[in-house]
Amino acid sequence: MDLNLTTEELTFRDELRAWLVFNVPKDWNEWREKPIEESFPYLRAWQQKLHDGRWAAVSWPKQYGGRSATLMQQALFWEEMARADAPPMANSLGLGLIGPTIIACGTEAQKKRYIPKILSAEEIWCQGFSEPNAGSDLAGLQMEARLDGDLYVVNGQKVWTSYGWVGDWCELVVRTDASAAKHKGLTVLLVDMKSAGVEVRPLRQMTGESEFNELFFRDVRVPVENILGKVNDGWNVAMSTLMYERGSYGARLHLIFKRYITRLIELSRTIQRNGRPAAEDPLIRQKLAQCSAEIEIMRFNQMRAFSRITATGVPGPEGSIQKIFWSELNQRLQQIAQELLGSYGQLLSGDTHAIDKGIWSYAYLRTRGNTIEAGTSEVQRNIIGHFVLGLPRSY
Amino acid sequence: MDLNLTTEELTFRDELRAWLVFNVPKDWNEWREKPIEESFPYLRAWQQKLHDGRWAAVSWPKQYGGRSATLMQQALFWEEMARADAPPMANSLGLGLIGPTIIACGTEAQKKRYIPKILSAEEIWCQGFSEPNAGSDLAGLQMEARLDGDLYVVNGQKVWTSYGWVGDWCELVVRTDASAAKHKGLTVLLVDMKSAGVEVRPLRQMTGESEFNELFFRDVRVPVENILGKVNDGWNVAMSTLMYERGSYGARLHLIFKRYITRLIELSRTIQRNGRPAAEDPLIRQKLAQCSAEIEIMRFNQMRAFSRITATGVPGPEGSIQKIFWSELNQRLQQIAQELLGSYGQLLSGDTHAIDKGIWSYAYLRTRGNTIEAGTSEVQRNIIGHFVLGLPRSY
Amino acid sequence: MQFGLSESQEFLKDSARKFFAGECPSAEMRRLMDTDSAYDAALWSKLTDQGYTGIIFPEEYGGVGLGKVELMLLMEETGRALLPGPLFSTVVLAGSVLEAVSTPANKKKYLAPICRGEARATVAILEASASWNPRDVHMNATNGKLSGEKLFVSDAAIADFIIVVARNGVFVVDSKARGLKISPMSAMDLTRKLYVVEFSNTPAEEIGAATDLPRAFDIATAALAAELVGGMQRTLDITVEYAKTRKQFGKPIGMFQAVQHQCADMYLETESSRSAVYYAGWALGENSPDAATSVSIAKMYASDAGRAVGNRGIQIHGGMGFTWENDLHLFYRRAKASETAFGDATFHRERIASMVIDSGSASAKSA
Amino acid sequence: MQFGLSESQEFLKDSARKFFAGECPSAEMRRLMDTDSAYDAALWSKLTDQGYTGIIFPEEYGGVGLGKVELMLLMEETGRALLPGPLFSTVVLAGSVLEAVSTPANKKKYLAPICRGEARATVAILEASASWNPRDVHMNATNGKLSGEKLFVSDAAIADFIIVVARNGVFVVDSKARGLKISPMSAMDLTRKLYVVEFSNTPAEEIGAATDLPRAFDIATAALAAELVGGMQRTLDITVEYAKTRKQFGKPIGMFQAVQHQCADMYLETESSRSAVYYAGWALGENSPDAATSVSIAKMYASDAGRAVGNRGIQIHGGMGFTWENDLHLFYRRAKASETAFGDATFHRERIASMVIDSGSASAKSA
Repeated sequence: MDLNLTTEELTFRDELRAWLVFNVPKDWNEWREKPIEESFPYLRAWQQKLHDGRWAAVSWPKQYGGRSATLMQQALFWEEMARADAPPMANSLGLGLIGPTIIACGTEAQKKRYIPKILSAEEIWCQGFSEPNAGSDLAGLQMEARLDGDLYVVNGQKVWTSYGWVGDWCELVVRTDASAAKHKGLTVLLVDMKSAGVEVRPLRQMTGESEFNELFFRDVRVPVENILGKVNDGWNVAMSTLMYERGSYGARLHLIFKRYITRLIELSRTIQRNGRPAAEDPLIRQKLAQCSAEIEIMRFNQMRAFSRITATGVPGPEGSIQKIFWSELNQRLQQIAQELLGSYGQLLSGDTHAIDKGIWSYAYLRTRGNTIEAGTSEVQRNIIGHFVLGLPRSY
Repeated sequence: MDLNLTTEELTFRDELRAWLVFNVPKDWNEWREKPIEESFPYLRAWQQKLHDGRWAAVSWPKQYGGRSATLMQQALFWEEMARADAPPMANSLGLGLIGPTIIACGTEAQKKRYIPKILSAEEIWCQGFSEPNAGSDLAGLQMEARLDGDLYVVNGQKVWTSYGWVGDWCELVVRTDASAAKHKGLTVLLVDMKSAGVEVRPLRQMTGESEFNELFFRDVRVPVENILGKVNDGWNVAMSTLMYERGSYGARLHLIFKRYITRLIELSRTIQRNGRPAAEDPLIRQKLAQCSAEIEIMRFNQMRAFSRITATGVPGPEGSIQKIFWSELNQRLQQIAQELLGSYGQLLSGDTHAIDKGIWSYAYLRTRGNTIEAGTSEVQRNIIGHFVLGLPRSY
Repeated sequence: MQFGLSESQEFLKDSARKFFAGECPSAEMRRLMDTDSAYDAALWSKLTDQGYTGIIFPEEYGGVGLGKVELMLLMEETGRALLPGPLFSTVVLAGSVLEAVSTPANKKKYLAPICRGEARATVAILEASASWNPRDVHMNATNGKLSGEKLFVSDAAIADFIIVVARNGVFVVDSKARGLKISPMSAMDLTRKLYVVEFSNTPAEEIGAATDLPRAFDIATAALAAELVGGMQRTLDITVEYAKTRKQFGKPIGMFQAVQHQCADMYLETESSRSAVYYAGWALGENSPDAATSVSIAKMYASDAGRAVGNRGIQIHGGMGFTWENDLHLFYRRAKASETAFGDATFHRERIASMVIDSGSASAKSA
Repeated sequence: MQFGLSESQEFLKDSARKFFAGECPSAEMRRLMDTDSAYDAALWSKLTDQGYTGIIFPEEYGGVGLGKVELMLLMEETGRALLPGPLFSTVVLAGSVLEAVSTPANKKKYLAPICRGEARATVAILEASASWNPRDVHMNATNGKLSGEKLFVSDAAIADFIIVVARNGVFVVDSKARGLKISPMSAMDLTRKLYVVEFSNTPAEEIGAATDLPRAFDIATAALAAELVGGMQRTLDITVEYAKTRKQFGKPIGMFQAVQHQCADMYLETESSRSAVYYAGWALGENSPDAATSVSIAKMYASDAGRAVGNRGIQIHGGMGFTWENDLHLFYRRAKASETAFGDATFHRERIASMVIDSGSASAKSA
């Protein structure tokens, strides 16, 4: 056990840190609050810049434009990005999930066709996994793909698609064999979102935003060469995509949460409680301390997990505790924020009296989704129970 | 809605209160701490005295020696007993659970034979329900009863039997039809504990006490006239016994918990925390207040339930929230006691430095059983889910 | 002793439920929440016809003269319907303040129009500190004029008059008074709009002393808790229905204990809040010595339970619970606002502590 | 950066686990807990042979010179085995105090016999206030003599010498000194016995200043948290095994989500405690600026998690978990004692607050 960075890690971090100092756009604060539709070209340009510095996909093999970074280096990447307050990248699903899946499962022709434009943000990718009747039960997907010569004809609906509104391509899971057992008849298709019959609708969330989309497919024709992996092997291809979801990206959560708690501590010095600053109120102190501590423990858990994955080679089901931990911690954190802010906590972005431009009310509502998205807490506990502890399947 | 006592209720309460003033033994404090084996004759005598005043079984019909008390009067009975700090009655299971079951399901001959001696504490009753492999799953009981002429021959084991060590008779659930579906082959027998082949062993709990017993039956012969209810109808008979368990007895919990919290508040005035009395420490104040409030809410819930049962005639599955509420509240209460007492909380009865003779460490450990005994919290939530909310059975 | 509702109480509750279900179903509630004020004159007139605007006030002022338990029942049903508009601000809050602090003449002048459905009103309490502790009110009237700012004032834009809590008294300000400026605040609960009310040398009529406010605020606090109970009940009903019909892994999700036991907890939290609220209503009506404690018990428990029930309901719904189209979040937003209004759980726990620890004991009356 | 154990650390941990499983299985642990002192000379001698009595101390005093992470690993395994006797009191507590406060000469005199397994020792800290705040120590030495009472002193009856924390210094008292009276306390944890130690004009040798104690206490605190981790792991293992084999309603109870998800929570709580403890061990070893904070983080989290894991384990076992014959309650009793010792979660939260709120920030080192 040695928590000091190795020479390689230090070199990687310092090179990145120096690059970011010179390259992170100075005007990000002016764009941050704008609607994503407006800022999207800005984010594309930023990704292009990162790609120019070979920083867009550090985890990818060098031959595909990455740096073959170790997991710890990837974690450092996200930490440094957060520390530098760098904008997000436009094609985050393409870079984080779909590109790696294409590299792992795709043909040479597919890699050549798709990979460069993922890196350059020329083609934005989205993911068509969840359906209205298949949320936790992904094996129950029903979107139909009928083979018609050298084409699949796709019909059905997807929900909870991020970047659907701007997506050029979609990693789509479809059912190609209705007679096979649930997860055995699925196939992954790479679908051009400009195909006839694709309709994208905004899906409004309880926060009021439309971060996600619904996708409707009516007789959409997809050539068979767009199959990713093998026919009827879509379950494994999709699972390998989901595995990347539990990767190093979580490392930046530590800095995001730390920024939250630091700001709350700052606010507690000015907000009055019982005739003195809230920072001196024993109840608030206990809550801020508990939360600060849990944020550190989240990081310790992550670092241990990265070390274990580095040693064993693959992310295991233990990753489920990271998901449970950060999502529930974020909910507790926002609850503490609300207790501290009192009546001000309910004010929305745009209200002149809102503290920090209303981020706290937004975050409070948004965190309710944290224990639902990317595998509900219930599903994560099933995974721990069954795959980690060896208890019989409960569902 | 009218929370004032009616004239009948006031009369009942005042008569009881006056009776208790004159009759509660003055020397109970000298006996309270002694081992139950030693004090048992004392408790028998106390019950006999209550019976002389027709107070031993107020819920029973007048013709059987009770007062046909309403549920609210029964609640008042337990409150007054607690308020007067009266000793418990020796034959509490006989009076509370088994007597009422015999009155409801027994033959005239059985009532005549057993009821008077239950009231007078001449014959102490215990209950043989749980088995090592049938705790939550009562329908899975396996104790075998084979018919041999006009006798049943009983073999098997029971656990968690209160008063087993002193029991003269036992309400025993046995399997009389091994081929019937789980809960259809059960029968209730009234068993003389002095029968050959009955062995009673103490079952030591995590508190160190042996409040419960294990019962072993080896070829125990029970005459068929000792069947309570009908053959193979034992499930319904046993369920009606369990229903009485959720009765008015819970009313006294309010006063017991109130005595706990009052004592903790008192202690908080002398225990120092951060250089001042704990009673002035905001954290301790929040916890004591939360607990005080929940104790009141427990009572409000109970009073509402009593009124509903009085209106509808039968205790319903909603009783499960009382069980969950009091058991989990008692655990929270004892946790607060431990936080308040700090290192002193761990001291056992007999230690000269223990606060209140070590009741707090005992109560802390004992309450772990609260969410297990008389139907685990999990079983209670199943009951609410299925029988109250109409969700499909989860087990 | 009878802790069930009487026949007439059951009737009131049932008819209120039917009335709101008919007059303000989800679609209408959503239409109103998207308007500036969430107020609808036609609906208000129907509420008046039902007697709701005068429910707890004496008949001499045009009220119906019902008790505090009846008020709790009505508010439970407004909570279940997520009724938009100023019923709470006007009737429960302004009405109770007028009844508690003002002279018969002023009751005729201000309370009677409320009962008759002719006036809308609200009460301005909080200042920049947003503290519910009366000590933290700093606004002072000088020569019958008010200056300064009040925040988080519900339904102020459609109030005919605003009752202002100042350090040196309780005042009425006419909505057309000079020097009065009302600007909307943008907040989570879309069905009860909040406003900033600014006064600059605004003429104000003194109607009573701030020392008479606690009882009125206790009524408002208990009523908010009652509303929370209605919201919890509706959240529970919607959730249980969903858990019965939504299938995953080939089974209704309510068959999984992770879901079912959360439903059981929602039931426990809802019923316990209801018991506490009914008790508080009864204690207020009887002027029982434990009335204030019981109000704090109800508000404390319901504040936490309302949030917990909402959290569980959304979680059980999965992605569906996170959508705008599902009503759950609208109840959740109201619960959030009500959790804080008139003191959150921490505030009321401290208030309970001051009653049960500092002053010996003032627990619920036990027989 | 490498947050996994090195090969030699894995080896130490595995061999400790095997050693305790072989030398102190459940039956032996139960035999010892029923003795007066829970101390066994033969077992002590085997611990010494393993080098455990000198694990973190310099080789010049007969120690093994391993690091603080290694100490955490050893203590995790003693926690898993619920090792009875004075290893914590003697080595972790008294040893660390001696190392922190005393001169080389006194280390030779007192620490070396501990390393060699020749002496048992303990530290007397708490007084009647039972406060872990150093300000609340009132005992004073006068002319090399101590008078007064220390409470909750672990393993005092078998200590060859007792280190006493006084207001004006740290003192050593020989177990045979005059005016020393040691009486057993009867407490929940049966495997680590507590005592009242009374001094009346008892001769005491000053060995250092109380100001040097915090680091020693931080080591002891982290080690207790490590022990809690071991207890949690064992509770989890026993419980998962039970949930796989115990059947109700025709299924293993672990198939019910109410049980399975509690097991998942136990896993999360155990692993998170472990991460925090390992980090604290590393930070102590590196003398990292966040060492004190990280110790409080570990103790705070493990104190609460230890109790939660115990509660869940007992609950999942049902009636069986409530029996004396099941080992769970023995771990639960130890966890209860360790939860309070060296400050409970509330104490450490306040300590964290003083570090992260009052003095800006002293959070974990991040790269």
